Amino acid sequence: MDLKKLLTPFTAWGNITKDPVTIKDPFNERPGADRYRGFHKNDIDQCIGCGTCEVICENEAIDLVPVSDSKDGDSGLRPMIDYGRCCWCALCVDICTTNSLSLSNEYTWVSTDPEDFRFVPGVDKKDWDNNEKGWKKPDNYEFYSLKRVHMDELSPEERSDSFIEMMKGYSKEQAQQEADRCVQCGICTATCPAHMGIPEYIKAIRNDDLEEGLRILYDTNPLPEICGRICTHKCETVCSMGHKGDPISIRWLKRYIADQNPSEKYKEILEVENLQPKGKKVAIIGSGPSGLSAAHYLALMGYEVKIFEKLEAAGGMMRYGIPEYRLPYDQIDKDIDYILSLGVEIQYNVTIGKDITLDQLGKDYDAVFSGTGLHLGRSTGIPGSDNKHVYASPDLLRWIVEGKEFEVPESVVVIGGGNVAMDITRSMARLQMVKYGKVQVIATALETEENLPADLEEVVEGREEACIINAGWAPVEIEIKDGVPTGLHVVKCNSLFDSEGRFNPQTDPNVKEFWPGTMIIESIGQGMDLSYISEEFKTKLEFGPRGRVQTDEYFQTGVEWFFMGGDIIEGPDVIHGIANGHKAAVGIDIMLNPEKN
Amino acid sequence: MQKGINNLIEKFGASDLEVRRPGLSFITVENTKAVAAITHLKDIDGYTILSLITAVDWIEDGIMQLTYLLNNPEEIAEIGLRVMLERKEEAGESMETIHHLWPNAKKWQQELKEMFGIDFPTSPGLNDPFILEGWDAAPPYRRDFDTNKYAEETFFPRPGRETHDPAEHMKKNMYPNNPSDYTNKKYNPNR
Amino acid sequence: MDYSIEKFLWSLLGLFIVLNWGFLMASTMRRVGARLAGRIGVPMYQPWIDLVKMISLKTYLSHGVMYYIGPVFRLVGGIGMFLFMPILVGSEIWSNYSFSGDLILLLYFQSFGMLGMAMGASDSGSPHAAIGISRGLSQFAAVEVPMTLAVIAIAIQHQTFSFESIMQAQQGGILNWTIFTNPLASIAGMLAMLGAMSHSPFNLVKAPNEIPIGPPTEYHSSFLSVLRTNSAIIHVVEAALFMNLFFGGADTWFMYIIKTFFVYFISVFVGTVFPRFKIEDSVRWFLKWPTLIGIIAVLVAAYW
Amino acid sequence: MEEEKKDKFLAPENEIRQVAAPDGSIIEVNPLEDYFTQDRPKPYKVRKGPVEDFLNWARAESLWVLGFGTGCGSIEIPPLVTPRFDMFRFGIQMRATPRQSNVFVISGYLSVKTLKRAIRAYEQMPSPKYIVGLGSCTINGGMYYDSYNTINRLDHYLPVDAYIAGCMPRPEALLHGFEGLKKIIKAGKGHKANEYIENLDWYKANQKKIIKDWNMPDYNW
Amino acid sequence: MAKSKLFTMNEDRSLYPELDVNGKPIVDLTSHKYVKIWQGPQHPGVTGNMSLELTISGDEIVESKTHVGYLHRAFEKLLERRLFVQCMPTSIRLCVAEPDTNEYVISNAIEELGNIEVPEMAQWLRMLSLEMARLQVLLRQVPGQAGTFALGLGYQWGSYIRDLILDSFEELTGGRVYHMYIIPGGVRGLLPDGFKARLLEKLKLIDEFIPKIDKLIFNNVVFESRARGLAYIPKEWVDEYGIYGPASRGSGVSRDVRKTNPYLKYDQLDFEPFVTTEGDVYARTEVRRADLIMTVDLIRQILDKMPEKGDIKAETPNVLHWKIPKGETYSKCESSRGEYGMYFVTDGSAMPRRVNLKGPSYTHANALLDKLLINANIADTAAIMVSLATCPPEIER
Repeated sequence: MDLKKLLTPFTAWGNITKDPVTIKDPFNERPGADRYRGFHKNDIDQCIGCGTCEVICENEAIDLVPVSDSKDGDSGLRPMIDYGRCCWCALCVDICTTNSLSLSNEYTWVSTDPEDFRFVPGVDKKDWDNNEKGWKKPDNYEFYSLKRVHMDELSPEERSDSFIEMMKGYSKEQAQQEADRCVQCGICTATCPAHMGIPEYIKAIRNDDLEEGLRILYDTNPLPEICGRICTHKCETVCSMGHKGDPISIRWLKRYIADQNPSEKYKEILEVENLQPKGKKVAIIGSGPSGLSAAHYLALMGYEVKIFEKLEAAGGMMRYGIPEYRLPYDQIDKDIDYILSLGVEIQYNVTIGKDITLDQLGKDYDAVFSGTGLHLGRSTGIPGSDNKHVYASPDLLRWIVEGKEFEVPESVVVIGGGNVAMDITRSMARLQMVKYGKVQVIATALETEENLPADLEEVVEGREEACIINAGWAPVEIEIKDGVPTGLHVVKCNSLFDSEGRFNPQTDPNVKEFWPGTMIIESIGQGMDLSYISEEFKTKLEFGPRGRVQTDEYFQTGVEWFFMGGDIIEGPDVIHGIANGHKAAVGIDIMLNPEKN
Repeated sequence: MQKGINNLIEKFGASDLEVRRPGLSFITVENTKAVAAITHLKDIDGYTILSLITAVDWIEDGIMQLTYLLNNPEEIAEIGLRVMLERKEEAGESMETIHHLWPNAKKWQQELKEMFGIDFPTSPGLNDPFILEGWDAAPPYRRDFDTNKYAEETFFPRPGRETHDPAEHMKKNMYPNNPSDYTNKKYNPNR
Repeated sequence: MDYSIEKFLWSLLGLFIVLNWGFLMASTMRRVGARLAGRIGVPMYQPWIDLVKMISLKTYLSHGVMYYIGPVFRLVGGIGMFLFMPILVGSEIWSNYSFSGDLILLLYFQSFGMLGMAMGASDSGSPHAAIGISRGLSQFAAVEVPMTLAVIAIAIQHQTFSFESIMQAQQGGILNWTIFTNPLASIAGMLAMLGAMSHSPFNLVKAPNEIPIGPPTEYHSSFLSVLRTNSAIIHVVEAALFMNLFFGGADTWFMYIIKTFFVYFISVFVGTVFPRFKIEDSVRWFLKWPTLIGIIAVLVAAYW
Repeated sequence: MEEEKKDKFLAPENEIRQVAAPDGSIIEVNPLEDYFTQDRPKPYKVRKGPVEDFLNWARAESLWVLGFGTGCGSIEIPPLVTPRFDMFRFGIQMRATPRQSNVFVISGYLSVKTLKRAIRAYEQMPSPKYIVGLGSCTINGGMYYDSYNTINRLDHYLPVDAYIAGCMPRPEALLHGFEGLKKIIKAGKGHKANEYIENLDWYKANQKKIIKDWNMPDYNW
Repeated sequence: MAKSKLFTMNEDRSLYPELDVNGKPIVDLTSHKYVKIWQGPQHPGVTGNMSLELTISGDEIVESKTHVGYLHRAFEKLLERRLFVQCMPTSIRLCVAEPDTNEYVISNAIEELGNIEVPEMAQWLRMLSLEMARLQVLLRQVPGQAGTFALGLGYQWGSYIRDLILDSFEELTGGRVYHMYIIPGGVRGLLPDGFKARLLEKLKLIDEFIPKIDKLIFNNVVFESRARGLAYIPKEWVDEYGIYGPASRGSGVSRDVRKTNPYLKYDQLDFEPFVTTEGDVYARTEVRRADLIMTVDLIRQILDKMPEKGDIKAETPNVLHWKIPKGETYSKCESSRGEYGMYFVTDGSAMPRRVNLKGPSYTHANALLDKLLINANIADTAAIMVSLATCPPEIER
């Protein structure tokens, strides 16, 4: 026996002099660390109820329960967490699209009732709601890419003098990469006027099943090529990914699906070979988006559809209101040709009210849908706006499409900050570039830079093309010299709406500017032309504010067989028109087949 | 490493070589030659450690893959030997035992028998219960056994939970009459 | 011997004091051990709460008659040891029922409880209890040898088997204590005490690492409270036994408490820093060094 | 069919067999009936009054926890008996045998195989006894809600007095849980053991539904 | 004590029941010579929730059989219905004592098959968390070995320091036991402010702790007499039984994945695993003690060499629909118990096809433990199990 080894262990008794290291008050002394993953907190104002947390939770611990009304960009649902499932991994926090969810550093919850352990963070008040510490998503750490995949486009130099389509479209890799960013929450679907199955078709892109994608598109939207280019993409404004990063390029992804499917295979893909004719006829006035959409769905239901178009080509505003560099004509034709291939007839150069009366149409057909759109340019009414060199943008745009000759001046001023204003601005810039090799177009908008109604990329691209876009100026007077405008006087506009939200621009007359230009284009909105409806007929219709005809949910007017939709009812934009046309088609079917419903 | 693989290919007709990284390769051997190949690897090529035996159920292809992972501590190399068995509907695939090569192999084989239903005739204690107790359903690791379904049927999940899909919920609240429901379901029999 | 009620009551009072001192000592020792580890440890009053709680628990278990009697035997062993050993030296009131041969009786009583426990535990049917008991008995047998040798050596030295006489002989100064007058026997006795106290390294009987708790595995509620009571008594009494034999006994309750504490502390002092022996090692150990010293002590006492 | 199934899982030592008695006669032994009691347990009487309050106080201040780590939660038990958290000072101690424990900490998930042992250990504990469910798994299956081998709701098989949320609960949360349990006991509400006995049929039916080889007596005294 | 004698004792069964052809002992329980007892699952002496079926004669074990499955949660099945990122919280619960190795092996497998390059900073942080995890295990295990012989003092001291290390984990990762720090593509956060200094301060406690346990445990005559010669593993068994980590290094075979297959940035660290040839419980404890010192040193090196800043996570596909092409791999690392590996098969879907975890306990606790326990004293079972570091959840998963 080793004596040393017998005695050394006794040195442990030296510890008797040391005080205990025990935590004296274990309930308060040691709060969770700054990053501790304790109980959940949720900033419910920030949360949009996208449900991504529910999807990522591997324990199925999260349920979405309704706590408020649904509205655009907010489902009204909030996560309810079951602490009988949760494992506090905080994946839900890391993936949260709005950064609203976080964990506190509180960690004690004792209860006798197992049913207690469910709560909606943020809604059910808890002690730890105001706890600053706890797990938050670290910086430089994402579960998905926040950056939108860049779409190739023509450079400003290449595009500034041509009407060739500037956005080149996504390649397969780019589209899949962009589609990969989607968290498939479906918040966008409610906001889309046509309620397109956006997450579904994005999923189809991820799975590289573009035929399925096309089928999903045609469920709700018979003009995907067009919408894929010029849609106002309200969906992207509510996209849950837009809270932390760039929203998904939903519009470009739609375009990708439509572009990749050859038109000759459409019928096969969409399985529309055997349509059952119903033997009833529907007339459609106007071949704009709403008319085409109504025609498509009616044709699918087996109706005999005939479209009456005033102009020489179909497409309405899509063809005549949108410059070619944004929406090439062959793409319009692709969508329209497919619809016509379903058996839809179209008659051009027919003006209702002139060539054929509406009442006659009502007699000849079982139902009539009118989607005549907004073709009249509105005027600002400022001094000098009645000059003949002051144009309305719809007319100019139509002339450009029709190839009508008109004089392209060296300097142009555009009044308006919306997308149409940008279209005409950039079209004029191109024409100037062709003619003079330089650009001098000034667009002036009432709204401030941040609130410009036009899409941001339109503004950015316009500026790249050397257009000058001045935001926050109110037009005062068009200076006329020798019957020709020389420019526009503007004053600074400080605010647009008063405290009650009414349109009431406040200007500062002391800050003045003068934009020179020999052509002034007014592009502050369009008006409708209901001249084709006879006064007698009008008495049967009900008119609401701003001269719009009142319709029911299915766009049926006071006259049973007469349906109206599109820009004249809602809008103005393509996607509303499509949605209206679709719904009107359903309404027509309900009206014509009451026994089925 | 290369020597062992060459031997496998030349002597035992191994195929489908997949080099995952330097020092780790996977290769397929016919099941009749597998035990001979493993013995060769152990006794001659220096793969003296059996890292694991496991199975992968390729139910779509009708294949039950057995993987023997062998380690050569001298050359610092690992070979994953894949043996493809024909998958049977009701379990009961059969493979030769290797418990004589490593004493631990019998435990793996016992586990495979229990969890996958793969039979290793003559392996000692093969039918003794290992992990499960009183199990009377299908071998649970086979792909056709649905653990979630089994759990829900057996273990009384706590009731009272209801979730809402955001898109569906918004549709219900904001646009209950979606025209596409109408056009899809009622009028297009092809959908 | 005096069999009056008065005597009985005094003994009962002594038992009560010893019992509470036992509890207090147990929690104190646990606190000392805890402090060594850096902990605070159980509250001082924990043993009493435990006792009340154990009594308050319901029982509906039966393992047979011996199972019931086991703890009683054990308690009888403990109380018997207490009763037949004088508490304070030279005090008539606190002399308990000591008589001239009480040392012999005490050695017997030491094993009495153990045997009772053995019967009760083996009736409980738990194999762990049976293993624990077989270990306990073999270790006890081994401990008895040096213990008895030490007692014999002291008996020879003082020519008596009476506690009172041995204690009296040690009075009058610290150097009269057996530990100084007969160091060899004391060493053998103290080493045996380590075994008797059932502290590490000789606590394989109760080794919770392999046989949960050992003999009392099946005992619970009031049975366990009886065992707990007994262990409180027996720790003090065992300590008192060695105090009486080697450390001169106690002439006041204060000295009694101080000395028993220190004697008991010796076993804790050793036990805290050593792992436990396997049973064969401990038997071998007791039959080796302590026994050898004991034999020498006897020889020295007899022939010197 | 039912009989057949039962036999399939009967362990050899529990099979009915013939043994020779000391006098040489051959007798048949059915271990499950002869070696264990099949009597139904009876609930104990819950009294009221100051004495009972005092006893409840003692029960609360002396919690003896059974050292049975049923799941991963048991990793946080050692910190409780070591210097940092030291639960001894709150009168909580570990015991190695169910007979001497009155608190059973179900530390997390219970596999079916462990549940069988846990039931056995629980039934061997003297009443009044308490169960503390640790972590999500005991409440609603937690992490393993979809596993074929772990139970989802502990309260279907054993009566639970207090649940502690967490996965893993921190040691402090455990101490909180014990504090909560103490409050329950002191308030005289810690009689779930009686609830178990009163609803024994329901509990047993639930238990037998998932424990396929029920080769143990219905109640382990 | 002569170990060769003990070695032969294991082989010599002449005193004990004969074996039949299958290697099963012929034990007649009615002979009253043998008793069958179960250790576990409710038993303080087994490591975790497992049980040993022991046939004993006196205090000597004649036959032993390991029973597992009490902790079977069917991880491998559950992972087949989890997305890749969802595998993380589930898989770390495979082994509660040292979850970080699980985090690493599964992340590494996913990254390898999904072709993700982990940023350098994340690799250093991963290494730090792995070493801290090893540290906290060893702080329990080294003194815990003495605890199995009922010397709990060192364990109490070690546990205290372990709690402090867990505090550091909480600061770094937000979790005390389950850290969820390593994630496919990187890690979940940089070091918090002042973390380095605080951790280094705690490491100093370990410097003081080691001499203390040296005196208490390694210079303890009773510990030595019990641990020396106990459960001797000859060198030849290492390959045959699949023995890894400290258990193999205690028998003179140096196996350390950090050296043989350097992963992360281990090739930039300076360390040499301790090897001894004794092969008994004492040797394995010594190896673990040396590992403890080495781990402290490694953490210091990592903190020293680690860059200050950097990316913590590589860009991965959106985790909600991350699909990995068909492939298989075996990803491994060195845990405190030895080589810890995961066989990972993907089939092109968003979920793994098959995951098989191989921890050293699988081989340690099954055939090896059964063999080592024969002729051992039942008082030594706990010590033998702890010396092999058997961890039941990684056996049955």
